[in-house]
Amino acid sequence: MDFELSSEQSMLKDGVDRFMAQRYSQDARGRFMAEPEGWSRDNWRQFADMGLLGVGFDEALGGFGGSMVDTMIVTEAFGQGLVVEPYIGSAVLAGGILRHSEFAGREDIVADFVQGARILALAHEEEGARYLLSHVSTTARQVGDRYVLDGRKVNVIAGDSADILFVTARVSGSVRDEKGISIFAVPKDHPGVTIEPYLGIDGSRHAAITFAAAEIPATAVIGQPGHGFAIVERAIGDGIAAVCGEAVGLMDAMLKTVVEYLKTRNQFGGPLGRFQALQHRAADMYVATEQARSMAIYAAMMTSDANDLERRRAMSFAKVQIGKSLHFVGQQAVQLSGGIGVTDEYIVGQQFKRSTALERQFGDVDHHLSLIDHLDRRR
Amino acid sequence: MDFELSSEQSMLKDGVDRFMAQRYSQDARGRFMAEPEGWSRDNWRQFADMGLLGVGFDEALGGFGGSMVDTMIVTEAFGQGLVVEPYIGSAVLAGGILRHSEFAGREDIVADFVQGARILALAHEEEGARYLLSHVSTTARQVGDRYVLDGRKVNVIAGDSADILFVTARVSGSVRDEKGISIFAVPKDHPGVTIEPYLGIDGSRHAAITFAAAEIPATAVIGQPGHGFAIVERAIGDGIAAVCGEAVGLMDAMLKTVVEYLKTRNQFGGPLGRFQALQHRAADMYVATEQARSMAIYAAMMTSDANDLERRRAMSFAKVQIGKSLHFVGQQAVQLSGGIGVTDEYIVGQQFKRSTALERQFGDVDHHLSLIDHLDRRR
Amino acid sequence: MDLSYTPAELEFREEVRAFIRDNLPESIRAKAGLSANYHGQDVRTWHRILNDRGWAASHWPVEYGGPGWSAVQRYIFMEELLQAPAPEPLSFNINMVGPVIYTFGSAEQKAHFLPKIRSLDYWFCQGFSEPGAGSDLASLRTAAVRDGDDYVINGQKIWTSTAHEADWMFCLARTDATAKKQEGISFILIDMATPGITVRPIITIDGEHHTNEVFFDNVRVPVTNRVGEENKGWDYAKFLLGNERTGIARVGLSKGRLQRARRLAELSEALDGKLSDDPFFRRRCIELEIELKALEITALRIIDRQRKRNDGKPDPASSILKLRGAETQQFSAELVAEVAGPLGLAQTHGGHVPWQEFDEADLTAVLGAVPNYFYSRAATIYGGASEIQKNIISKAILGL
Amino acid sequence: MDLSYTPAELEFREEVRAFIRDNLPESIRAKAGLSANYHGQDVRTWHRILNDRGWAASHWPVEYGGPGWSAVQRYIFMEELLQAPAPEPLSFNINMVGPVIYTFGSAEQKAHFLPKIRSLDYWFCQGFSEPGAGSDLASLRTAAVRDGDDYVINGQKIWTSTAHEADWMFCLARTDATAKKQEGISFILIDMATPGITVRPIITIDGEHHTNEVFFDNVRVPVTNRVGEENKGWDYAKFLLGNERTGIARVGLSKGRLQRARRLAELSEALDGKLSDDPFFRRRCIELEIELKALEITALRIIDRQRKRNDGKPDPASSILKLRGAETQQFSAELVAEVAGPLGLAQTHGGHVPWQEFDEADLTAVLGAVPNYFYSRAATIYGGASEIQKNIISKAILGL
Repeated sequence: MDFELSSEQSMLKDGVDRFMAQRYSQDARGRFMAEPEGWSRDNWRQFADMGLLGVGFDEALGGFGGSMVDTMIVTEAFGQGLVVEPYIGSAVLAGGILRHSEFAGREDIVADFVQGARILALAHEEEGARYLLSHVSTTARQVGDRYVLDGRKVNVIAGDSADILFVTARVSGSVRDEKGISIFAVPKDHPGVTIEPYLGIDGSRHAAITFAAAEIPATAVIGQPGHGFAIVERAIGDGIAAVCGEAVGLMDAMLKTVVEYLKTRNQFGGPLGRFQALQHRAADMYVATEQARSMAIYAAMMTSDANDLERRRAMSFAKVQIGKSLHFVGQQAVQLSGGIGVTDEYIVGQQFKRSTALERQFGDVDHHLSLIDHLDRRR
Repeated sequence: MDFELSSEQSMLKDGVDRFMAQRYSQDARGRFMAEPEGWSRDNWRQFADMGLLGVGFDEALGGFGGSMVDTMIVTEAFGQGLVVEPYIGSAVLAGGILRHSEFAGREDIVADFVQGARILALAHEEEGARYLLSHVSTTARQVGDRYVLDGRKVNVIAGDSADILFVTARVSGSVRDEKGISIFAVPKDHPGVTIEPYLGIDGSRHAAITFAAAEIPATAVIGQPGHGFAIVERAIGDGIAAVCGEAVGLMDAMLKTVVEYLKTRNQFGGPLGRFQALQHRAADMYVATEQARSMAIYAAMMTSDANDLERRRAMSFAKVQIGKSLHFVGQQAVQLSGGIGVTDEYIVGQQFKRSTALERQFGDVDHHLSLIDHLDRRR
Repeated sequence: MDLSYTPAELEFREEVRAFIRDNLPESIRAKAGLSANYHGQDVRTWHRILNDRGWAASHWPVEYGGPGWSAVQRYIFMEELLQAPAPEPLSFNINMVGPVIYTFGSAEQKAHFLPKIRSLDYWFCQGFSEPGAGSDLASLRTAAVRDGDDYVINGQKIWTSTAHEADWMFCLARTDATAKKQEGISFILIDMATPGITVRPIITIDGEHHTNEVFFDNVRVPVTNRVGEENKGWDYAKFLLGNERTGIARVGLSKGRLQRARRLAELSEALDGKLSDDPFFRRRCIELEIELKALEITALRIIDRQRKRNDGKPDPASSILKLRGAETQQFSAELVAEVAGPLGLAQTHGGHVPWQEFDEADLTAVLGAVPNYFYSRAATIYGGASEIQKNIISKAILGL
Repeated sequence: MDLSYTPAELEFREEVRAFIRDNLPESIRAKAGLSANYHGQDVRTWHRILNDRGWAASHWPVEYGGPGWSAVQRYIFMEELLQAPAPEPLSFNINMVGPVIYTFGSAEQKAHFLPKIRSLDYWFCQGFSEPGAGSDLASLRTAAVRDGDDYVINGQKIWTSTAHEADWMFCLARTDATAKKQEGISFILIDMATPGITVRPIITIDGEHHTNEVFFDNVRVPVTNRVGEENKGWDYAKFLLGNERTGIARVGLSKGRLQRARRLAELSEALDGKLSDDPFFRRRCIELEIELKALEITALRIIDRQRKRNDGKPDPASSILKLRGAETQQFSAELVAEVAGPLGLAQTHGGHVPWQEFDEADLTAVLGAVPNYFYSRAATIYGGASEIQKNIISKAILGL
């Protein structure tokens, strides 16, 4: 057992931290969000230059052979600075589809992605799914050597920026079955595909994507037709671990901001931080953050576990702890900041919105607790 | 709407409070518990003299025509002083069987009870019931003009002191059915009835009562045979309201003890009470107690509601709030008392044990939340 | 002791319900409950409808246009508005500045201001908080310096809700720079059209414009606009903050949100069927319902006690209502936001929102949910933060 | 970074498990986990079995009889004991007084005491707390006055756990009455058989005799029994309290209780079938399991960090372990008590208990449940109350 970062990992961390310190002030972040896609292509190129885009891929695939711990190092730093670039959506989620499947041309896509030459997106979530991974009502009807896709995907990260969309659609079974889901690689600007970008509550960019009799060649199917669920589940598992890292960074940043505020804000004749009730609240935030950090590490380790049941259970364990910690730390960060905490301008407000989004991403606490119980009844 | 006590109620309250102040020091309580029955017959006579035993009965029945609010005035004062006499068990629970049924000889029993001449007990709970009121596995087999009772009752308050036991037994149906339960009035020392007293975790006296082919005349049935559940449910409803009153008195007393302790205990160079984290905890205890007081009033009012569903729902509402408040106030009373709080001798330890027993009496928070949901699905 | 409403009280409740049902404009009803605050024009419209009925100033003495209601009637009225939901009469006017003027103001002030305050011809905002003085109000620094028949005011206020709608402000300003903290403060009415006043919006976490900063640069206000004695403003502010606090639990608001959560859950899929059948969701609703029942009775008990004491002083027990009331408002807002689930993650203000599955009414209900939750976090901060309420309870009630 | 145990560590865990399985006496196993504390004789018996195996003093240097384990091995060993459950080696001896003696004691003290401490020939108790000095330890008043080659000790200690079992006490006493609070205190070993010592039992809330008051009336102790320098006792006490704190989360204890709750729930009827099928019970178990997983990893992280820092100073982050560890111990004890339900309401000590339905093993499991819950409340009070832990975190880690 060893919790120390390797020297490569320390270098990676130093590099990302340096990038964040130099590039990602709150003002700069505002400018990135104001760019046409809601994030900065220039930053993305720097990610490529720093090797961040290849962290998640094996060397055999053209990546840098990092483990999920490496990805977590990146997302933790990104969480501290509220990065708006679609790193998790593109490198981890869509990247997860590449990592956990095999198909012709995969290496080329990875190579392009690692260099920053292509943006990828996973179009999976649907309106009625409410966190259930196997909910796919988008249909793929086979007609000769083509599939005809009909349906609608929402909350697609980088959906309007992506060069390639990985789209899940149902080839058989009913809406919530795990069996019968296929994944299709659909290029940008494909006929029958309409992409509508919109902003999330945290200011992040999403898209709704509609498929109206969109014809996709059968060669675009990733993995075995009808067996896409296992691939998506692994990709989302990676996404959970990455989001856990982001959440820990975010909580670190919230706690730091709040502690600084308590030390410097004077009320009733002295700094707020001398009030024991507020000190204890800050201590509770620290404990919640550290418990979350432990579970983020656990999630990162367990993404590579080959036992489906144990791996999924571990991911849900992590998401529950992270969700509870985010909930408490986020709400208390606002409370301890007082009036300024509920303004749109102050960093804590931005952080709280992001923490609320992260609480829900890939399923909230209630969902994952129910999921664990479902899995336990299967054990 | 009016929350003021009537002048009669104020007199009643003054009388009980005076009795408690004069008679019920912690030392005296220890002596009462050391008496052969675990409580003081002398106190019981004083209850009779003060009219407390008749508070719950209509004038037509030979009582003093009080409402459940009057009973609550008594139990609240009793809760403050940790009274060990079986007032709720005898006057409220067994009394409730008398109040909510009609049978020959009822007036005589009430008259005797009000004068303190007879002790009554309700023998209903069974080992496997786990709070479910309709759980009755004790059987009553009709043989001619007699019933033969077999089974076992537990947690019977005043079971070893009672002159008359009101016993529930099943004449038909399966163990958890609401239909098929009869109530029998069984005199003390009846053949086939074995009474084993024991102490509860809070030092209160209970009995287990075994019926082994005990023959009871059919004339001893109370109400319609097989329709006893409705009567028991009303009696337990009264019991819940009375326990809510006791709980509020108990919480008042715990809060008072703790606040006094915080004011007088010196640590780190001054009274503990100057620490804001402890002040806020005490404030939370106060809020929990006041919310409980509101729900105790609600329970007292709703005991007379004729709509079964609404009444049962209200009783469960009250028990949930009271249970949560007891849980918090009891645990925090111990915590804020520090080391002395976990000793057997200190009053807070005694209060905490009683509060733990009250949390469970007639069902804990989980049970009543589930029950409300059951009732709501019926509405 | 009797917890139930009298027949007369029940009849009154029916009258209020019927009035709201028949008179609340459809345009306001459609928005009702979806956003954290109503738009200014909605408040004006509805306030005036209530005023025409004689109901705008529910606890004012009859001589100033109050309806002569009992405390219980006032409580019923407010709860029915919140639960409808419909806008409340403007609190700054009715609960705050009005009572200060009819209790401490001059005859001229009463005659001029009270009718316009009641009818909302004058919309008042509150100029209390300052950047350096949040919960610690008494350390405020905005100065009003006497110059002939005027005060010349310089300084800055913050968290001035509705300053952008308001015609007037009631303001605390320091009139004696040498006095101790709470002394030397006066209570002054300021016409917002006076030169030298700048209002700068503060956008809150829900993306809305509820509140403002207000800057005073040599603003001249006639001394006759001071209410009561010079340097006694702190007493009037305490009176104002303690006045009519039994409504602060806003039980009706939370009840309305609970209804909305339950309705919305019927439209949402959970892991095993509808969310409305999920045992955890159901239990959470029941727990909130129980909390609200307890809070409602606690509020009624405090009203009853105040009625009997009748000394006009704030009851420290009303801190329970602010404390638990704010928490249940937050909890209920959070419940709606959780039901909204991933569909709540899209921004509602300004942007295009691409949801299609729900019909329009349900859709709108989902979409306000998360911003409402965001803004609900202010409930435990504004108007005496929860930490302040606990200080009050531990000191004024428990004597710690 | 690698969270998994190495093959060698896994092998070690198997070795520990097997040893416990094969060597824990059946009489101790039967009581295991049912009462909050083991009886003295059980602790002696098992401690000596472990000592014979060379495992009693797991983190002592090899030269004093330690097994030479890594921090991870020590953690595994403790967790296996707690989860078995089996008694731990006596903490007063092994974690507390032993390290003080081998770090600060004289050559004679090391030679005489360490073997007897390790073998439990000497059972030590801790004389720190006093009636006027609970969490505020430094204000203690028990005095040790120099008289020739002796100290004459007068005063009183409280919360002296196992004083009624102990042969010796390590005691803090004031050797300089004029010095400031933390100064002027010495660390003294006292033979409990010395004339003038009175031990008075304190019965705790679970009805058991765990702890005591100890009175000193002119108790003469040779000066050679002082450890380290005179008036430096506070430093040794701080060393002692900070030593080997990673085990304080007692995750294994809570895991064992969680297992017990789940097993017991299979025997209990709830509203709809077995309690073990009740969704709320199941969820509560899962939530505890998650909390324990997080706590376990946090403990391992802190061990890892201490190993790397290797400066022997207490890590303030270990306050997390005491804080959350105590809370989860309480929560798990509470869970068992709630499962016991109404059957848990009968007293278990001294009285006749009339339950019949369960078989004997299950019955016993039910019956200890509520007293265990009662005594578990001490976990957030003793050994640095939760409030003290939060003070430490906010000051030493957050700098508030």
